[in-house]
Amino acid sequence: MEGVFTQTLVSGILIGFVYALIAVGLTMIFGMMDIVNFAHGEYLMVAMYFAYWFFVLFGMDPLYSLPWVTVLLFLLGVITYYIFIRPIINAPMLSQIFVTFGILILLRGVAQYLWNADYRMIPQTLTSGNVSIFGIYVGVSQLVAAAGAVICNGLIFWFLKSTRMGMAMEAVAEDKEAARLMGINSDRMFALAWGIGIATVGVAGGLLSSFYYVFPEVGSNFCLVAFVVVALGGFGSVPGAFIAGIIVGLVEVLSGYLVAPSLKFMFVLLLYLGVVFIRPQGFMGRK
Amino acid sequence: MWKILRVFFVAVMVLSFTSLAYAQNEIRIGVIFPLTGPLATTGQGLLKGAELAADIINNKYNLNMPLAKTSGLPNLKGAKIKIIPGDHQGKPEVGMAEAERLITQEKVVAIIGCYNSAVTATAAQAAERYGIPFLNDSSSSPSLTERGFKWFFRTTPHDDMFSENFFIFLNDLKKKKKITVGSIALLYENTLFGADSRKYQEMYAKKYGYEIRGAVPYPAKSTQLTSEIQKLRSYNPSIIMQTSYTADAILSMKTYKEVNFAPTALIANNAGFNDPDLIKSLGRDADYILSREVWAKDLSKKKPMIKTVADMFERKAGKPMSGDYARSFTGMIVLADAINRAKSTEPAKIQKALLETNIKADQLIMPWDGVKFDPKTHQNVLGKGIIVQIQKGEYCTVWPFNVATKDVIWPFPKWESRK
Amino acid sequence: MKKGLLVFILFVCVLAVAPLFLRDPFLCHILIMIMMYATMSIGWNVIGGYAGQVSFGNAAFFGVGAYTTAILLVNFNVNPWLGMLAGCVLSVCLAVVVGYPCFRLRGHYFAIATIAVGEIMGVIFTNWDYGGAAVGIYIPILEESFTNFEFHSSKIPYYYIILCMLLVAIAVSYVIEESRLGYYLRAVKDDPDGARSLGIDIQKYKMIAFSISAVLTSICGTFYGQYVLYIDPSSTMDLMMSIHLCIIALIGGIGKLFGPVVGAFVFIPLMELTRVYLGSEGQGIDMIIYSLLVIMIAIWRPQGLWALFSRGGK
Amino acid sequence: MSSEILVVDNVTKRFGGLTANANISFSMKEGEIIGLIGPNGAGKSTLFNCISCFYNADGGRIVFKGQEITRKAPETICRMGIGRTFQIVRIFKDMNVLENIMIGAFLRYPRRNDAQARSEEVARIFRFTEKLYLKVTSLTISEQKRLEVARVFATGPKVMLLDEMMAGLNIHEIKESVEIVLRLREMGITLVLVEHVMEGIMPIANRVVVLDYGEKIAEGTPDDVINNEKVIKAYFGKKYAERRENRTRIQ
Repeated sequence: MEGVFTQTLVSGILIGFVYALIAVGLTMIFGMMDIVNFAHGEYLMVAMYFAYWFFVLFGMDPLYSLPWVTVLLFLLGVITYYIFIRPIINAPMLSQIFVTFGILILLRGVAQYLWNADYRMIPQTLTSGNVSIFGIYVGVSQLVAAAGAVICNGLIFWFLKSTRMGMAMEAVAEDKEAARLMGINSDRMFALAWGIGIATVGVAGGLLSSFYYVFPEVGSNFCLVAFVVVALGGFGSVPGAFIAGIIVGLVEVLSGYLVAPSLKFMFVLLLYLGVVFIRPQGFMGRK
Repeated sequence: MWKILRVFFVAVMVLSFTSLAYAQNEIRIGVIFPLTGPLATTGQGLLKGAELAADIINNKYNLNMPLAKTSGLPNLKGAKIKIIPGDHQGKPEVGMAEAERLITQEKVVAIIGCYNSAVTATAAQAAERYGIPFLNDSSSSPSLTERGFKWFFRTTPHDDMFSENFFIFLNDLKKKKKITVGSIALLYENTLFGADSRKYQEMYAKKYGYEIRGAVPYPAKSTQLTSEIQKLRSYNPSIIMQTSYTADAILSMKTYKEVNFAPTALIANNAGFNDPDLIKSLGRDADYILSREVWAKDLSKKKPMIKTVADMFERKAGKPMSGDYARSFTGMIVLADAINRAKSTEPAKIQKALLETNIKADQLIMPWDGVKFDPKTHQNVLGKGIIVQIQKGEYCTVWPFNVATKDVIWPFPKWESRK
Repeated sequence: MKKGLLVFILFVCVLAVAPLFLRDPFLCHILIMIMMYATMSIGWNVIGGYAGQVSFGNAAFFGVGAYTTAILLVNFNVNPWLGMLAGCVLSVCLAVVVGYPCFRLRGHYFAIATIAVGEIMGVIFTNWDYGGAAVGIYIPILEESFTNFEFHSSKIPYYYIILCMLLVAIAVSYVIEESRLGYYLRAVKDDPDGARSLGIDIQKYKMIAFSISAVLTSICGTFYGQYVLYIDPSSTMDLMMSIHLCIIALIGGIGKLFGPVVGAFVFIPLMELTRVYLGSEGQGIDMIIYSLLVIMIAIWRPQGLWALFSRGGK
Repeated sequence: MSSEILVVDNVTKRFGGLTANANISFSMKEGEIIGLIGPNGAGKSTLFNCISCFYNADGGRIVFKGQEITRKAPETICRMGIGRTFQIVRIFKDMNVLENIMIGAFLRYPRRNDAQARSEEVARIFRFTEKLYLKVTSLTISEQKRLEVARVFATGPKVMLLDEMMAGLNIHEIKESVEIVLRLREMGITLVLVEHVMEGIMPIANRVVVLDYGEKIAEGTPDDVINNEKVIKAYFGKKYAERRENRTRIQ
């Protein structure tokens, strides 16, 4: 039976990587513009639907359609910025919250209108089935999803830290006006932030679609977890979100297995409240 | 900009205070299901089932079913059934509000609904208050018929009987098929539906002398069920009895395969496991699941009428018929038959006619012995459950053995032994 | 202020008289729901509008109110009105226990912390067997009377009870606005450090606002329990309800006395109507309309509709 | 010692490695005006915040009318009678002039009508009577600063700490500010002014405390301080100080 415990541990880490990937986009958008995107879960749902339709219409396995899904979500992110977000850049926090909340309901309504409410899933993919490593059985698609998450996080971290565009985005995050004085067009930076932020959740959606069902409200399952991960890791900190994602995944799975499955989400929330009361800006966030 | 919004606002207020005019000779029946929200896909199917029944009643079809051969209700000068849909979104207070709206504003003569047991409870209460017959076609929580309501009738058997069926089935397996049956563990969604099922499963396990190693509740809409299934595995049971709606049914099957856990048998309490989406999503991984059911297409070998109705439903709804949709279909037939016999839409007369209902087994698409309501609890006493097994992507009846079309495949094959 | 007072008196008279003309129970139900949500949104406005602390956990107070009354009634046969008082006391305790640590947080952190608290309360009540766990509680159908807080023959008594609750909420909100508490809350919202330098203990005043918000929400919880006669965790402690309370205040006008009332009169009928007329096809059209309205208001009219009606509002 | 209303005793404040205030001590009698001057970064604002308890001093004690207040919260010491203004004006933007003052008045007058009456009186003293219902964002900088002082005055303080009240004002506005400070003193209020505007502070200050690099380098009447070598060096740099010394010796 000891295999069962390690197996739970492994699957906790794997799902933790996926949480991290979902949270990275959210923390990037917040880091740049102090806006919490309540509709983040719904973009995940849209990405999963795209991956599903690529499979059904063109027979493309989610791994092959991943680049397409990411590009589509990047465009969706940029469009969202120019239509909905730009008018409220300097609006009070409450208006920002309700625009993103409005987008949440809008995406859900459109999804229900176009693809109705049935549960859909990609039955057979390249990564179906499981593999056993040292006696632990692990779903291949979870492994691939975790690997994808790590790669994507790494890319984003590298992009922000060492490319010209990335550093410009960091600058705008630090101080909008100062960055503008340096000739950085903050408007384009924000569009880029939304594009990349939503693109990362697109990658997460593409990876998730190989082992998780999709229906118009699937976003809400992941949305709250993403918030907790971002707040735990510290708003605006990409590495923070990455570490916090793994921790949340572990806490959820282990508390579910060791204590009581129906209380697992409560432990995640208690962990979050505990950390935030001691360090309000989370692990690595700015004050 | 603000001109438009103000106009829109005024329109909203006016619209909400007008009551609708309606045609004369039609029998208005309210149908309340979860048309939006997490159970929208089931709700839409239930509505299509009721609509198919209304269509058969309103037009001539040669089916050995009450009111099929005639168009409309003959005793009421051929009046047509008109379905007024209501969406309760899975919320008890919305169910109550919809029931009141249909009764007071839409002037319905009777109501069918609500699938979610908690919503049926409040909606039935509203109908009781206004003295309007409420026919419950698909809620399985036993408490609904224990509240002594005068206007509440239920055609479908409830969990009390379904749970007992599981253990009669296990006993039959032991006696007739000489299969050894080991210990049991329960996995159920932490909602009214799941909690009720667990209570009865534990009660009957004790009564029939089966050992329940443990019961694992899980929160609805989980992002992953690994910890639950691993905890289940730690009890190392031979049989798993599961109660889940569609989303978690799919996720749990995927997780069983992932962690390579295959019990000797997986017995499900209907709901998610009988949703056509399950087979569509899981493909061959759904094979060998045993589930309690009230209807199965392969029963048409003994009753061809079932196949014709099932095909009509598939054409109409775009997805195969399932136990739930068959029950909403049957609910409408039973109600229409009662109204026809009552020769009036007057509530008290419909109630009396419902109490005298005695539809024969061969007139139903269900494997029941007929429809007859217990005078005190108004529960259909002739209801029966069957057990189906998914074999090669199809639901096949495997119990009771006299009705079964396929033999039970036992035990549940290991994941790697499947192709 | 004269014009505002006139409008208010007219508004109360219309509401008081309405049930006599209105025979249709469903419209009566909609009005009851409007007034209930308006009362709760006024409660939310005290903490979210006046004190500027956006809370997404107010549904927890609604749940505590409903559950306290129901448990006391079912298990100890305590009269629902006493149960309501007990509910208020427990809600205030919850507000203090939650408020103390949460108020050290600001902006998004506070909002998300309240979401976390709301969800924790939901999980606790879903797994608390004594409180009916996921099965919920059926409130016994007693003999119809004011003391039993149950009326079966008609909705009119419920209508007048919730109307009184709404008027109490408006009165409380008015008194707050005109008193030191109201000014201090506005100061705390505008500039916390500035407020501290003038001798305002911001934690204490936020706590007072949160407690008042808890009481106003809790009495509606009791009302809901006695009205629907069945409560379960998902219908009483749902995150969406907390968010609706904010939307209603936002639509009507945040931090304004009549904001939540106007907001409720626009938002609740819209929700009911889109569900009734558009929802049944299940096409999600109702969601699309409702979301576009929320976005439009959030972008172009943050002061809310109330400003629209009275040219700049209070 | 008994008439000492406020005693700052060896106050030290460190931010990580940087020592912003090192063992600063001075005391104040009732009704005095103390000037707190020094070049930028000398630790004036830090000391100011320590006294008003927005920062808690790491070492030393602050005693107000015999009671130690080093560890107290800003709101508590305001209730005890120490009011302060901010370097960057912190007025309530969503409120008008009267409401701003009322927030201060509410501390001593819980009932709204009394607070309003008191505020109208304070507004008369600070010449805001015609502007009572104006949105504060429409006021000039000097009016906003004056409003902030009026607001603190409304809390009925014994001691008032004014942080660079005259910065950024023209000559006429500085004269107005000086008048206000003098009138406050007539009303028996002890004042500590952090200032750079020498022509504003020097004529009215009873005593001046000079800080440089976190240390008190001089204290005394304005005349002593002006001629103090260390002060000149601190302000005008070593080279100028030496040249000035040679010249005076040559004269």
